[in-house]
Amino acid sequence: MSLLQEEREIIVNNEYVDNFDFAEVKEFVTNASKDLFISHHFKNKPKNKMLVQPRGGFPTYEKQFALSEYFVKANVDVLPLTVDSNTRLNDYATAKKMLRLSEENDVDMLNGYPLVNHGYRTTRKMVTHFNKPVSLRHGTPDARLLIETAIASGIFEIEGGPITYLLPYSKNFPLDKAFLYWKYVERVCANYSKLNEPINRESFGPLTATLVPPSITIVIQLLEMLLSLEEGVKSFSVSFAQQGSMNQDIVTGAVLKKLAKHYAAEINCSDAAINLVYHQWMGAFPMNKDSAEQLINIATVIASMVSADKIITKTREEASGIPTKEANAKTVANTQYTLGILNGLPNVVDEEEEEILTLEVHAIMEAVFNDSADTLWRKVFNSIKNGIIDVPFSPHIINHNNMITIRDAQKNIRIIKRGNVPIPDRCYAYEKGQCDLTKDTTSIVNDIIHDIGIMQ
Amino acid sequence: MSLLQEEREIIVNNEYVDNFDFAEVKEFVTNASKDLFISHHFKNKPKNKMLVQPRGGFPTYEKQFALSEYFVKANVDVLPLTVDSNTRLNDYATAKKMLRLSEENDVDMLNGYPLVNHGYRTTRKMVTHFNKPVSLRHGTPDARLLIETAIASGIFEIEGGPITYLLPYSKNFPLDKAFLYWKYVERVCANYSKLNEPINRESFGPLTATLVPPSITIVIQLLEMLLSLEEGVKSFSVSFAQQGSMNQDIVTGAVLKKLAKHYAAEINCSDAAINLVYHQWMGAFPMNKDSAEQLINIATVIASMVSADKIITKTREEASGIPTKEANAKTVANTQYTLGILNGLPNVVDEEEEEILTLEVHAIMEAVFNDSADTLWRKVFNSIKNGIIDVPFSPHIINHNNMITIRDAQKNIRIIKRGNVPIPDRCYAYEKGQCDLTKDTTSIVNDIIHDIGIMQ
Amino acid sequence: MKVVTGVVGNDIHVVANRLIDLSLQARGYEVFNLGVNTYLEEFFDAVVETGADILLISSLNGEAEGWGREVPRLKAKYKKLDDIIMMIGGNLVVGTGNAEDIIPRYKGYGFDIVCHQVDLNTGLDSLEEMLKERNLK
Amino acid sequence: MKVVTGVVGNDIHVVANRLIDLSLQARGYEVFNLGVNTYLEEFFDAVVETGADILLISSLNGEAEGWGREVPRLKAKYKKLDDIIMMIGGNLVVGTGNAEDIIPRYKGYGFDIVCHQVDLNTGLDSLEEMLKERNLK
Ligand code: B12
Ligand code: B12
Repeated sequence: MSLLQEEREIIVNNEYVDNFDFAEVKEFVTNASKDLFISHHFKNKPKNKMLVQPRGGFPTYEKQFALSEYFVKANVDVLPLTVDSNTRLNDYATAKKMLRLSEENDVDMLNGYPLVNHGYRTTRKMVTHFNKPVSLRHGTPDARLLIETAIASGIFEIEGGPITYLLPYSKNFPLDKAFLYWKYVERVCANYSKLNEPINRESFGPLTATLVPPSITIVIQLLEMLLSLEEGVKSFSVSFAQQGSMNQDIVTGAVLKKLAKHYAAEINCSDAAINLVYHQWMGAFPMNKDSAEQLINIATVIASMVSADKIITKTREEASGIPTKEANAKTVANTQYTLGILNGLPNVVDEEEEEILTLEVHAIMEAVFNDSADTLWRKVFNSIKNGIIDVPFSPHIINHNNMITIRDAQKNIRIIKRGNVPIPDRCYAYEKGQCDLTKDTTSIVNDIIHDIGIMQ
Repeated sequence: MSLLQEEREIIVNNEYVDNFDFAEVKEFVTNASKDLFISHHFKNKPKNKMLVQPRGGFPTYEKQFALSEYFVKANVDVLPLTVDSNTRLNDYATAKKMLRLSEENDVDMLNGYPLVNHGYRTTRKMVTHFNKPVSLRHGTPDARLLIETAIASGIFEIEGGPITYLLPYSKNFPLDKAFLYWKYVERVCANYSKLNEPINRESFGPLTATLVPPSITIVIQLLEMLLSLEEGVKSFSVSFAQQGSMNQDIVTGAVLKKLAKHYAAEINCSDAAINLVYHQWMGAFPMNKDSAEQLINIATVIASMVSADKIITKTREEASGIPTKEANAKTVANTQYTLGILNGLPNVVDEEEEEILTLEVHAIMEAVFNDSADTLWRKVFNSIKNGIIDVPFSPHIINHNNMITIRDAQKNIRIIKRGNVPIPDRCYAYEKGQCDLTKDTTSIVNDIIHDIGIMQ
Repeated sequence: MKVVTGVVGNDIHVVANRLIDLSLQARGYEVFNLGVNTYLEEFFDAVVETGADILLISSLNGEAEGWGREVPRLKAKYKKLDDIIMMIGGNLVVGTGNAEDIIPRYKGYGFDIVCHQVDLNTGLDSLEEMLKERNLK
Repeated sequence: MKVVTGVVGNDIHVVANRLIDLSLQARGYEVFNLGVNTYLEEFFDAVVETGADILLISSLNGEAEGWGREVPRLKAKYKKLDDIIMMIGGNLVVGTGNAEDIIPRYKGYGFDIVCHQVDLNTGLDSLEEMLKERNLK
């Protein structure tokens, strides 16, 4: 029995879990409709058509089904399945209890769909019914069981990664374990990819959605991509979220795309398909719902300027709470309309900004590669631990929190304290040069608070 | 008695008109609050702040007052006063009757505010009450009485011109008369401009809002600007409307701004302030009100890319009818929010397109100037009459309607039949080269119908 | 079959008018297009002059209501207009109205077919139906 | 005056928590910040351990309701927690709720101050008022 097989048996041997019939699952994936594979859509969509994917998860099967129905009516391209926060932290007991309360009382006691508790047999009915690709959104450091359940359900896009689903999503889950658990996920995805179209893996670029500079975002995207391709994944999406400055987004998209190709080639994985995903604004939203709609629409314009392959949407109700299915479907319809009428987009290139950002990314990547550990995941692990990678506003105890960023007059995110991150001196001087640093500390702290709320 | 004075007396001697007290009006303008002058705001606004102006006119004083109140609450920069279609064609009798019906029955029987019937004494109360600059939108070939009434009311921005308020707005009003009547308007504006801040004149760039190519729009903007500056106007806004391709809009804005400066200098009027105004989409709107909001929002993004000094807004109810005050105020609030969160706009320059467009405009302008007539207005008159200037979809009998335009794949408006318009051969070849002209006539007609409705 | 068409009153919205002209011709009608800014008298005069079977009026800018009210009085002045099919379409009120209120009102003014914010082709299809019903086609 | 604060349950929204820490310190409190992902027992243990006067709980991700229901049972297990001021704020329901329903419910769970989607500074102002009322400041 292979190591993977052994691990698998331990994982599925869990009191909250369906009894897995792996032979049947293999059969199912092999014969599954191509339409369920987003990798198939990426390959065959018209060049400039951006796929539209909302977010959304409700506790009960009925409500999740109704949500999907609304999305399909609104002309969705990719259906979401967002998992609740208990499942994310493997707390299936609480999830079970809250699911029962939600079913009994017609009030939602969970902020997402508890996939493990529902199980793959039930969920697959919904997925195959709609015959649209489904994307799994979770935020789970140990997602092994979740991903087995997802793929068995017909969900062929898996978001996340050991860094992006840990640093923003956990306080003290052990980072080294996360790498190993995600290694398992990558292998499962790679294995299933051989049966039919590839399973697509997607990294979660938004991170904490709070003043993360593009260099950190890109480095983490590249590293998760490498860790995934290493294990044999053949279709991967790098992503990032709207940052607050249109130009910085365009530059970030260009550099990310260019360097993803470059580093994939370095490990001889140029045969893998690499896609670019853009998230509508992920930070603090305005309470005013009309304003929220303007913000969402602008995000769609920027996504087009960035030439994203997929856009992940928000709703007018973001600031108030889990959105209703109506509000959620409305965004999908609006986004599709907007993409249809956005024409004659100029091709924007900002060479200076691209150069600075490229230098920063290369420098951090080099520092990671230069770590003395034997495997890539250990190098990355060490780099986070010693602050070579540092994510602003991460709640995780391992994260250094020594990098400080603020916005310049154009609302570009700039690094004003680099901490241990090896930002080259020239770039560091450039970044600081854009900002007014003559202010005292109190007003800089006030600026940061203001910068978090720029869209409000 | 000067000629102007004589004409003035004939004009105001009209059974539907207030008895004019010109001495009092002069006194009023001289002492009027600077805040009422948009020219003052253009001069003193922060560099990148675009002024936001909605459209709107209701028949009764009470409803117009309530509309303005809503606008002010929504943080408007410039208030509109849109005049009804009877007043536009000097049909004050019908306007009077419909105003009475509207007042008696609480149903609107007019599509705008009948300014002449209300008179300046009444209207001034409203204008001074809000103490915001007001812009007069009409579409009147003979606007002499209307403008006298407007300025006496405290309305210090006058839209229109002999070409832009005639070719889209009239079937058979004599064009030569329109030039003379507008000459009167320019002089009145120039005279009043000496008393306080300048009265701002604005040309109406959208024309028929239907497949008008940028070269025609720009030529007409420049000519109306020259006709106005010639008479002593010191503050002038050139304008155009969203065309359907972001890049074409950016190019149009850049060329228009550059050439307005150039031609103003040619007649030694570099001392006049020239502003750029952008109209949100003026063509056929989508019936779906949510879609309409996306369209409006995108227009705001493009206006920012174009660096307009003022934006004129539409509403989610455009396709359905005269908008309610609520819908109208909502657009203002949304547009202000959007302008606030739009940051880091890239500076886009498309040299090739700019060059082509500049060549086209220069060629048409030269042809106009080369006309043998003695004055500029007669040269322009002849040029329209012989088709050197040709506006697609003009309802006016004098317009040639021989130019045919369609959209290319990027939705740029391209000239595929130039008629008598002296588009240089190189440019003409370029324009046609962007389009698929192998199709038969029926499918080209179908394409045109489709192109009119691209935003629907 | 002869159709007189145009846009009523001080209304200068010409785009639909151009398309109506094309569509009617494509459907085989003989079209007399008076264009925009056409007063009621001009329409009736043209019908008499051309011996048209159908009068198809457009209104977009909200003036329709005001003109519609004049139709009965004015039409009564003309002899031989009783058999004509009268049709009106476009945007028939100022502001937003709903078809249930609008259609009966305009039928009261003497219109046989009333198309408020109805697509042109749908409108022309209902014209054909009426022609069939009345055995005119 | 001592405050224990943190974000309850499996909730990892840290941004407000960082700002709360700064604001409380700026207002002169001694702050024990347990951070995100803190269970009810940990809060109560920390109050006992530090001898805090105030327990200020945040919840953003919609879990509050589930945890709130546990408060009375759990609090009863601890002695000497009766005088403590209990405060909760953030986004206190899944989906959209309104304050009129939410506040009495959470008061029933034992919270003295309940701030559903209330700005931090407004919330902290009402804390000061309560402290004054109770003559603690
Ligand atoms: C382009 C436009 C203009 C251009 C017109 C250029 C020109 N000469 O044609 C300009 C900018 C000059 C203009 C001016 C004005 N306009 Co205008 N305009 C429009 C706009 C944006 C599009 C019209 C258009 O061309 N549509 C494309 C064509 C193909 O579609 P359509 O006209 O809707 O027609 C379709 C159907 O109605 C149908 N149809 C038409 N007639 C008939 C007849 C029959 C029998 C049938 C079956 C079907 C049918 O066929 C067409 C295809 O399906 C509309 C709003 C909208 N719809 O988005 C406003 C609109 C029509 N305008 C309006 C108004 C009020 C004016 C002004 C008075 C200014 C003002 N106060 O705002 C002036 C008019 C001056 C005058 N004397 O009439 C209002 C009318 C309000 C109302 N009814 O309550 C509208 C609805 C805008 C608004 N919401 O305020 N306008
Ligand atoms: C950024 C963000 C994230 C980031 C968080 C990064 C991090 N580690 O902090 C990421 C992307 C990782 C994330 C993840 C998730 N999120 Co989140 N997130 C947000 C978002 C967009 C902004 C939050 C923020 O930072 N705001 C800025 C800070 C300064 O403001 P604040 O948190 O609102 O706090 C203010 C007040 O509430 C007040 N306050 C807070 N606590 C207290 C206490 C007291 C006593 C007082 C007086 C005041 C007070 O002070 C602050 C300043 O005024 C909000 C939506 C929004 N508000 O716009 C959703 C939101 C909070 N997230 C939500 C959810 C559900 C999740 C997920 C479960 C994913 C999902 N299903 O969608 C996961 C959570 C996983 C988990 N284990 O908890 C929901 C909560 C739903 C609900 N309550 O019904 C929201 C509302 C989005 C939504 N509409 O669905 N999220």
